[in-house]
Amino acid sequence: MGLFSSILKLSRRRSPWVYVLNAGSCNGCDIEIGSLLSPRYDMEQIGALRQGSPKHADILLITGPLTLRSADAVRSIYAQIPEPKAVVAVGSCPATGNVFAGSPTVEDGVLHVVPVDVFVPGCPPRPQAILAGVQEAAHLLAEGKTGRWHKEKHHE
Amino acid sequence: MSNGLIQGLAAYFLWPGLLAGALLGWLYLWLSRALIARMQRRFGPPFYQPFFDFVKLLGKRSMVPAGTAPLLYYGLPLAAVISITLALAVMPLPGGLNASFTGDLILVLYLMEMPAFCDILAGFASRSIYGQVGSSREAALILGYSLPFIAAVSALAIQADSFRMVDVLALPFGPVHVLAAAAFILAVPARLKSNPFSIPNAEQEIVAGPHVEYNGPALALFELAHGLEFVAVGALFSVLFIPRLPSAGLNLVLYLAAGLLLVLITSVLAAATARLQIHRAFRFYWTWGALAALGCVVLAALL
Amino acid sequence: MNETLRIQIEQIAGAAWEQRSEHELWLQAPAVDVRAAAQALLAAEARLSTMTALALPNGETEVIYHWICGKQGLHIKTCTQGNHLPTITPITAAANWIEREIMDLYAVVFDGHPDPKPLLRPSKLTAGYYREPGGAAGKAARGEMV
Amino acid sequence: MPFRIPIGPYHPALEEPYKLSIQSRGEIVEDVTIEVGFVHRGIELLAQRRNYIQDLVLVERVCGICSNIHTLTFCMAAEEIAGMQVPDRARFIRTIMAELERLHSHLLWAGIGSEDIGFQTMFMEIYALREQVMDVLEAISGNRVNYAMNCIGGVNRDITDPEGVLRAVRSIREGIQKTVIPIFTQNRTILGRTRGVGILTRDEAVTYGVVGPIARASGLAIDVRQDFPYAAYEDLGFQIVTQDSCDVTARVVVRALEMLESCRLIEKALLELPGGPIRPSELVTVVPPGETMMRVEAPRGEVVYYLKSDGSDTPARVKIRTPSDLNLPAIRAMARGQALGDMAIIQASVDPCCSCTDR
Repeated sequence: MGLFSSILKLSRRRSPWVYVLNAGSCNGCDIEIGSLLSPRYDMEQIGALRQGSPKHADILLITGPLTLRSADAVRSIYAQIPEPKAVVAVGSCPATGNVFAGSPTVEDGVLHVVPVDVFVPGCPPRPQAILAGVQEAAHLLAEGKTGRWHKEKHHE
Repeated sequence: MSNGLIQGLAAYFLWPGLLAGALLGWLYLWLSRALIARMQRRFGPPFYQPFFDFVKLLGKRSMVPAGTAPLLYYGLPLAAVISITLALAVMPLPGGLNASFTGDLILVLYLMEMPAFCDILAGFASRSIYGQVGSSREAALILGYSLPFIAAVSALAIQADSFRMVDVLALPFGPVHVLAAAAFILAVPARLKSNPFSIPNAEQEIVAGPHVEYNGPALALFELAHGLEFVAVGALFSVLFIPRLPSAGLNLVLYLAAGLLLVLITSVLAAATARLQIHRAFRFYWTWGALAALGCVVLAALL
Repeated sequence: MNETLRIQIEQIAGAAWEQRSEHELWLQAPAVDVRAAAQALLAAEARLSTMTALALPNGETEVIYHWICGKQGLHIKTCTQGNHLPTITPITAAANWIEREIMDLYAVVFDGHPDPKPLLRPSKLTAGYYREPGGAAGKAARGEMV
Repeated sequence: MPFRIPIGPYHPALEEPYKLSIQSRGEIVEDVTIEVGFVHRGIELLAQRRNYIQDLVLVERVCGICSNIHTLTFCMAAEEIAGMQVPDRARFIRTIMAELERLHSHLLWAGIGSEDIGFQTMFMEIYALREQVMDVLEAISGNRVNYAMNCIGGVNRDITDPEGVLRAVRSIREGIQKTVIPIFTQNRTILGRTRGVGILTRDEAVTYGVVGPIARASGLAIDVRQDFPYAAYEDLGFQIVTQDSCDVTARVVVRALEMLESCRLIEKALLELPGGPIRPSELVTVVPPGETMMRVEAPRGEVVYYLKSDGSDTPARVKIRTPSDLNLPAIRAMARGQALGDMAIIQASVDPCCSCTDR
């Protein structure tokens, strides 16, 4: 079992399949995630694939400030990803609300809805930064350290 | 007695069955992805990628979708892997079992069709509308590509006057081989659901098609079955169309070369095309596929 | 834009055009029959560009119908009666979403709209959440620094 | 047997969340209903709580794809109320930025369109070309997305190296001529997927009031750059592109040819770039009382801003009407009677932008 678990650890780090969820983004972050597929950034090099179904994914990329109408979808899609899973908040919006903070149609931040493992700040962040965020999340997956914000909140 | 059993188990689990098939399947899957990436001026995934994807999926906690019987959910991908491995094990490959019997060719054809049937059932069992549309598309596609595929195999069987693979293998190379090989290759991209026939799993239309509700270990088994299908198609191609040489080593090289050739053809085609609509794919197989089928069967009957 | 159409709309609106720039005509017409105006404009191959709603201090809503006729922009300003206006969606499909949006954001009711479902409004909010005065006066009303 | 297939709000064919409920019989689409509002952030409301400088940052984030157009229209509306003249050099730089943005947006669309018909290699080819446009935008503005170029009365940054930009744009034009145009107008698999698909007749286009490339692909010669010229379009001589076949092919061809026109406009603007200042010497923070309506041609069609000022530093009302607001409902007219497998490319041919529509 020791051998299998160490191979499993390596596999989790080398095979991050992502699902991208636009939770009210202006598209800025989404087109930079789209650029990751292009030959210049080619995220398949690190084994990353963009999946169409959350059931096939390991990492949830969330963009946008979480509009009221998308919050339930975020919860449901997060629940559909099989364990172990990680969440990467791409851009400043999910972290702080960015310029949309204070709007009546926007939630107060993504952490109220799902546990975030990696924040990638920027408006929008550069593709390299997003890729680094995905790699960090894959590393946390391999180490079994995802969902820590959530767990800390529950221990309080 | 037990010697035969050990040989059988070895053929099933080691060579040319599960272990060798899985390793070769991963190699082919990687090669296909890497070739497509290179044609798109990308690097593509590292060599070990399909293996790591498989292990990672095995290590995920699976969620059986509500309304699907767990037996069906795990049974279908397992059945796909078991049957395609059996097809590999009974093929007269260099270093294989070579336990030839009458009608083994027909058995292989049925066994190779199993993963597709399991896919279709999985799609319908998933109770997802995407899965159901994917399944009905796959069923329609089978009706299309089976025509040239079965005709290619039958043409050689007619010529050999036998449905034993060793008899077909012993046929002297002739014009029927050329035409039948063409019909066979015509059917390969659709069999492997690669572009332009990636219709049942068209991501932009129906997400992941029949596999949409599958996750974790069950999805890993389906992916493994897909890799094994790649290998089985290559193996059958080498059995049918590559003449055997006296040296076992050379035969082995030829067997691998046949598989690589099919990977190359499907990858180039996949990189150069857009996805067809299902009715166009169907029409393609019922015109060009039918012509090739008719051609090789008539030629085989005449010669 | 032809002269007869201009006069026709003026008659429907009971007001005269005001020229803001070479291409833009504005009309202050609180009592305009928006349906008759829409029919006349559509007959002249004008298209509805959009509608703007503004909350008025008296609780009513100012609605501006922005039309384009060739190279001429036509802006007809009207006012709701008890926050009601007749719909023009059956006359031009382009008004469908625009009217639904104003219903969500400003709680104006477009009488006779064929499909008055919320367009943008999340179910947690009640209609009219944009009815907040803007500008310097709005800041004072919101209790912010002017 | 009729059944309903939902596409979205979160689906791989959709760049953004919105929901198409397709009612279909077998593989034939009978009707669709469209739901939006998933990206509704209340920008108009926020804009009338904040001052003009803050609003520039806010409206830039109406849409990450056509961000520059939104600040441009907002600034032009404020300038019109204030009766300000924009320096010539700023007008030209604004035109160059607007056309570069159109190039990047159309290439983005072409990439997603290729992906939607399963042509991954074409997607890669186009995205590689698009990176060159992003490089130019970054060289001029310092950013890949959200350029922060416009201010009330002019532009924030100068083009310091027009020759370098000119060289880059020429190489992009060659790329478009060599790969994008031949593939989209001659490739058999692409034509097979687009010709005669998703028809929007001229009459339907008028009824739905569609704008931009969708209208021009249905034979309507409407383009703000021609009908209400702004920035430097009158100086540069704009040529409208239209097609009459009303199908997805027409929309593809209109966008492909528009990219060439954009390249031509950028090249001419760079060659004729006038000297002088790029913005007024003092920052404009207050706009005199008044109201106006401003139109600008975004990549997806006409963007309309209504701006009302009460003479303070905060606008009294900002109304934003984006092209997708009118184009999205027209998907319904295009979808009826089409094959289910074509729905992805039909909806993509509209180039729907939900962050614009919902705001």
